[in-house]
Amino acid sequence: MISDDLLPRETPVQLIDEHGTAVSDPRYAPPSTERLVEAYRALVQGRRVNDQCSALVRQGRLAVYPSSHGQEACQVAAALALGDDDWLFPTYRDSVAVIARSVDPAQSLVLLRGDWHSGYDPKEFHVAPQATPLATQLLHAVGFAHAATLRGEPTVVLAMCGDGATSEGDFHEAMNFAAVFHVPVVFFVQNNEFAISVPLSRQTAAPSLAHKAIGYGMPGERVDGNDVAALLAVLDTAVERARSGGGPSLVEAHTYRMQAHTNADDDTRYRAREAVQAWVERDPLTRMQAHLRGAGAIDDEAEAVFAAEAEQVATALREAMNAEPELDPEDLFRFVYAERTPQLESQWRMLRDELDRAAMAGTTAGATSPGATEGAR
Amino acid sequence: MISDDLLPRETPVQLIDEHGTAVSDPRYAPPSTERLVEAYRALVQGRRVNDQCSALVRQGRLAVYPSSHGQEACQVAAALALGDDDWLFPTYRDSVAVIARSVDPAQSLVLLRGDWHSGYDPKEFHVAPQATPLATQLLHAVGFAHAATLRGEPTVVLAMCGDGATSEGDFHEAMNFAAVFHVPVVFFVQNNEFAISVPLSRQTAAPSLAHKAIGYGMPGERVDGNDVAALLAVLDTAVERARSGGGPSLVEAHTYRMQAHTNADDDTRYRAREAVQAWVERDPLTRMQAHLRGAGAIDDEAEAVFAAEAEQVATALREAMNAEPELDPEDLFRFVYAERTPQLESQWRMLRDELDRAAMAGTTAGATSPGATEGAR
Amino acid sequence: MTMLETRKSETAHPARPAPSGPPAPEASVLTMAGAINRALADELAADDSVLVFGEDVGALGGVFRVTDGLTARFGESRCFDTPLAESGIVGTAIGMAMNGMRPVVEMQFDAFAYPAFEQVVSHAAKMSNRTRGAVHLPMVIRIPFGGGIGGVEHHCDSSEAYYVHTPGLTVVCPATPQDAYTLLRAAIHHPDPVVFLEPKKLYWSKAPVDTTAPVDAAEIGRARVVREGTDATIVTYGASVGVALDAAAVAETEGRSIQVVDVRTLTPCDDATIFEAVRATGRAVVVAEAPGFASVASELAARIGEHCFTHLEAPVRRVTGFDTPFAPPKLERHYLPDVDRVLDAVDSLHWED
Amino acid sequence: MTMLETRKSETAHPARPAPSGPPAPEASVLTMAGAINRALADELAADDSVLVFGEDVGALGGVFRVTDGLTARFGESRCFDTPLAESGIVGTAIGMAMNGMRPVVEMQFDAFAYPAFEQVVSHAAKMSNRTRGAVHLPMVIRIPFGGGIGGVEHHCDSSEAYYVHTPGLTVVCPATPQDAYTLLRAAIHHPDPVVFLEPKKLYWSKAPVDTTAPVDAAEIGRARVVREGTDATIVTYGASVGVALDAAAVAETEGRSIQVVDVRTLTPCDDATIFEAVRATGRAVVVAEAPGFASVASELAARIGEHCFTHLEAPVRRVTGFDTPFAPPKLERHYLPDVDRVLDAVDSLHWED
Ligand SMILES: Cc1ncc(C[n+]2csc(CCOP(=O)(O)OP(=O)(O)O)c2C)c(N)n1
Ligand SMILES: Cc1ncc(C[n+]2csc(CCOP(=O)(O)OP(=O)(O)O)c2C)c(N)n1
Ligand SMILES: [Mg+2]
Ligand SMILES: [Mg+2]
Repeated sequence: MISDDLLPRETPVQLIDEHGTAVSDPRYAPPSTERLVEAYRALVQGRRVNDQCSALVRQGRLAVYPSSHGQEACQVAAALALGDDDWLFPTYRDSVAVIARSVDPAQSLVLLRGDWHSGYDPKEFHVAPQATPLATQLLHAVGFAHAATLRGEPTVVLAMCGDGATSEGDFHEAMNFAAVFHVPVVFFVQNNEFAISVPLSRQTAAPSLAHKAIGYGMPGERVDGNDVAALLAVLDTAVERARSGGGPSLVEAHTYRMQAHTNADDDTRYRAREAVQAWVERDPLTRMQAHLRGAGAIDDEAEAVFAAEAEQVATALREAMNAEPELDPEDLFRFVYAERTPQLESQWRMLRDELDRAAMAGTTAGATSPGATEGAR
Repeated sequence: MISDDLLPRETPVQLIDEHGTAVSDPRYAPPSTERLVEAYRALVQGRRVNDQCSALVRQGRLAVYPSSHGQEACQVAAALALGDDDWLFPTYRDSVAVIARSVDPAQSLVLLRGDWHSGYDPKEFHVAPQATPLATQLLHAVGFAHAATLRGEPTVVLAMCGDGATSEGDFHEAMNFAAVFHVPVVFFVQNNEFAISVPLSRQTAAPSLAHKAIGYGMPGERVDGNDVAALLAVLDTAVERARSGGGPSLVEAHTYRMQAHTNADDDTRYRAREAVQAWVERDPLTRMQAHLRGAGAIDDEAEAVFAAEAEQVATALREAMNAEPELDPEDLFRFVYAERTPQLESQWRMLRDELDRAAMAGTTAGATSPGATEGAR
Repeated sequence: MTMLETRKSETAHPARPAPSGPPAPEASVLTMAGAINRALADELAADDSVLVFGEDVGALGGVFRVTDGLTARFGESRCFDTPLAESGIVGTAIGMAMNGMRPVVEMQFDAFAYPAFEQVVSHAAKMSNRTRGAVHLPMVIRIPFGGGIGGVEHHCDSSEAYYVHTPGLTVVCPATPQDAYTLLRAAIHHPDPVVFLEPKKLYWSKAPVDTTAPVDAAEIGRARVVREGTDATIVTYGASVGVALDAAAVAETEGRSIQVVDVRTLTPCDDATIFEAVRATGRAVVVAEAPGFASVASELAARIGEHCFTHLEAPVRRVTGFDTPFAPPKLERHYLPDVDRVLDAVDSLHWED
Repeated sequence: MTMLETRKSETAHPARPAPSGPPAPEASVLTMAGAINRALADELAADDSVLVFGEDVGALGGVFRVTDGLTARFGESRCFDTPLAESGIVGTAIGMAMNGMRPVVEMQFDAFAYPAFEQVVSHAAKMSNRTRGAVHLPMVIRIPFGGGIGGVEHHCDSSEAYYVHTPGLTVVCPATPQDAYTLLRAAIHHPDPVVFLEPKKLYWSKAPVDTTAPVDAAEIGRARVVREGTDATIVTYGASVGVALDAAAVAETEGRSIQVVDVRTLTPCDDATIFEAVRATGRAVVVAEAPGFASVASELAARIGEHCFTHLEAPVRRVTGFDTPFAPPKLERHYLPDVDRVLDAVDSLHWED
């Protein structure tokens, strides 16, 4: 019966266990050691970026940061599973994946810093803008892949979302459109057990999120989300299936959000410290480190190189975030339409006039606070 | 593994085959002959109502009618599976089910006749207004059932939708909310193979619609939608599960839309006559008739009684539809809010004033055609 | 359900010539539905990246037959049916537009576009702005809108206010077969998302349509005076243009000269044409089917009030749908702005002064 | 993502006394968030059919802490988290209201209410009308709205125009902690669906709140003059009320006496109070954060223009958000109507005449 192929396994695919020991799997061969070293390097960098960003928030240089600390294996695998011409459709939490797709970290943080709504050119990096409205980007991913298919291009699209986002109607519609049109999309759900404060048990009563796949006629797979080897193996397979005309699939990664939803969140209100603590042992970095050390693939020297590289990225990021970019208020009107409408032109003239008057009155450029107002008038 | 219980069978449950022969089933006992006779009687009436309504459309007495001709077994079973205190949440195509819940046929047709948006008091019959925006009513059903559960009432809610409607986001959200809150709802999908012109294969790539259930953690079942015995058995079980705290379930009935989507539709554009013809043999009425005749449960006399009853209903319906009810334009303003707002009051005054002037000018009540205008001024 | 009273409407709405001058010799007489079909076909033929999809647009040709024959002519990959999910339709159209296509999607009826609201408002409207213009979305969302066809609940909404209020959208509404053709082609060429509102009531209205003129991007954003007049100006769009013209004809018999402006593009608004027209007469009535509160009619009245203040002899009057849900078929004639109601509004324009 | 700059806002918005007279002796000083929390608690305590649900409203107490402590006090069955699906939240609330409950649901941010749009517009707004009043839906949809908190994209929309344009909805917007308390209780008692818009910027503004007065249903639909003045009238609501009062204070130092009307209920609109206020001064400015095109501000301007025409010395001016997507945090100060912009509008009211 067809459905059996579509159901996920009872336990998530794992290729390297929590102690770094390889586990053999009947279906998935482990990635090459070379690839794992590359992944580990990206993990180290991803962790460093996450922690740097959290620090920047504490210092007030970044408005908000939804950290993927603890989920770096998912982030890295999502980026590495794709070829250069493939596209990634990430969410607000996927900055590390975006950076791993070689977007400049500072550009990737433009949204969270508050300078603009997105900071990189999607077409340059083949990375869609990080999506905030949950699950909406999954449909964009499906349409994007559909367009590629219609033109006969081999593009594969990997679309990310969280466990909470699977409850949205758009998740359903995206899965269904993808399956009906048989388009090359890999739906990659990072099940980190929480949607802000809401635990998975309040999100679904399903045996697993991957069990949703059969309802669309696509295969679902579950994978240890803190095992970058397993993630790479499973995502590689899914990407390969998609590329070779095998259609979409759903991959659910079991991981855990180690920090609060964002810096603004207080996760002590809804989860016990011990629950979080239990996942420290499953950390994706220490596990891969132990494995690669055990395999003799990395040594102190290699680690020092990786750490130094990561530190460089962090330093560059810090510096970029400490510089205060000159923002142009006219930008508010520049990109709403390809051609500025007469209404927007006149609204900009009004603002420019205000700014000119404020400048003449010696106040700083920009609309002014009530106190400064009187002077300006 | 839990999931096995949640998957539907490979073939739909059938208790009486196309020739009227009983088929034994490992899980579902056949309903009592008494119940089947009652169902047959309702089938005869439902068919008569469907055909009467189609005739009324041809005669211009009804604006539009989406017929459930061929789907009467589903309609009847949905109504009979519920107790008096249970609630039905039907769609535009489910007039026969609504009538089988003892709503006056003429009242049930108010929407389709164009007099008002709905014609019966939902609270009197425990039937929600027939829903037009697809899948939206499924959420109402879930909330309704949730409220009952919170108050400790034993209400079960049966919510209907078509195969096409399962593609909407609201279907997904309703299934998920129902499962997470474990509420007593039976989702009853009439898979009639078409959503207007779009065939099932364009709606889903899933092995069956019932395979969606496992993705929410509820059981899914498939049933022959033209076998009222199987439908009753399966729906009874689902209703009983819901009532006894077993939570929601999804029942997919395999049936066929024998006529065009509505009278306004031209189904020759998208399906072959032979495809339709093939389903004539699976007609829900002839099958049950053969079965009950074979079992000696009905005879010519009983059939004549049923036919006469159905004819009475049709006659009453015809008469009601031929009478032109007096519609009150003030109704436009009466029910928008519990208390009429000052704005609506002044808008009504404007309309009333127009009507008064038109009446004085001797034209018929109501806003007037351009020709009549001049006279009225 | 799909309520198709095409037969009814076919006769109810007399042909009215396209207001853009005398038809070219090449012009053929088309219904508005036919003109839209022709525009789609011409764009599908001209540009491989144009795609048409939605519910029942394939074999059936759409419930209004607007896409009739397109799948047969251009194949399943250019014009196709989707699963029944409007957010899915608009959301995937966004993805297609991100990837070089020019999707033209159909919402079956206005109220059935609401499930797509988040995709329209939070993405279609904002993607260009979000990406600093790096990602434009050249897509068209066709929405049959308005009443006048005896449709049941949810089949006659006038939802334009929701779209015009949303920055980033361009909202277009033709009132003639010619404009339907001209504006739809321009909309498909437009670099930004266009909500293209098709007055259902006019689908079977007929007029000569010139399909030979080159596509003119500037047609979007251009209002048009469709009847000259000196005493008062009616500003309107869509199916109400016909009502306004009928009212103007009646007013003429009463000695009043009424100018009629067809707005054509709701956003961006052609202030210049509208203000000039109103200033010339000093009196204005805005007519639209939608509920009046916070509507396009409100905006037109407010702008005219603000920018033509010193020219106005009377308050700007609005004739709109009531602030109630759309009427059931049998009461719809009371709901829709009609000639009488427009004339009453004209009468109220402080003529005694 | 959830962008919570509560610390920032906490200090930015000085307390402003409730305009409804001197606080009763029982009044305690509450933030607006606290006042809403109190109203919810008081209603949960008073009426078993009141339920509170939405995303993160349970253990977390909502991302703005508005539902803080309600689950602990009233239990999981009275205040609970739902799966993450807004159409699901509103759709099930409709079903609950059909079955005797009075659900109060929270949309986490304004833009995240859009997935529920169809349920709001096609059902919540129309159920009573559809059923000839047989089925009323006493439900409240709470939506934190507007900017001023440095929120990123999708977290600062002002979406009121979409709701006020929809017949069947009642739309309420408090500007003070007292009104938040008073109006929310009235909204929960209201027989029809109420969209309750909570200005995010004011969540941490503090003022004395009297929680002892009996619930007064008539508070809904009642505007209020919150500052007397004789030269011009500012008509506004929500967070802009504070801007208007600040502008009026500055104007006073310049010798101009500005009246300020807080509309409080956007639909139904309290024409009587608004028109009386405008007629008294002969000049009007409407202030609101939302993009101006086809907005609440348009409606107010259009109505005032129509009904106060002969009293107006100058065109009604609108000070609104630009017709662009909401600005990113670092540019938001340019986007939002501020004191200067309001004063410029006042300056333009033809004083030379
Ligand atoms: C449509 C929509 N509703 C609500 C929100 C507010 N919100 C932001 S993140 C979030 C939780 C998301 O959880 P999940 O999908 O599991 O992703 P995670 O944050 O765990 O990565 C919520 C409710 C949103 N961004 N979009
Ligand atoms: C949200 C929404 N979108 C579109 C429509 C228009 N429409 C009415 S019926 C229909 C097909 C429904 O198919 P299905 O769910 O299979 O039910 P059936 O008509 O076969 O009973 C469509 C597209 C609608 N009513 N609601
Ligand atoms: Mg999560
Ligand atoms: Mg169907």
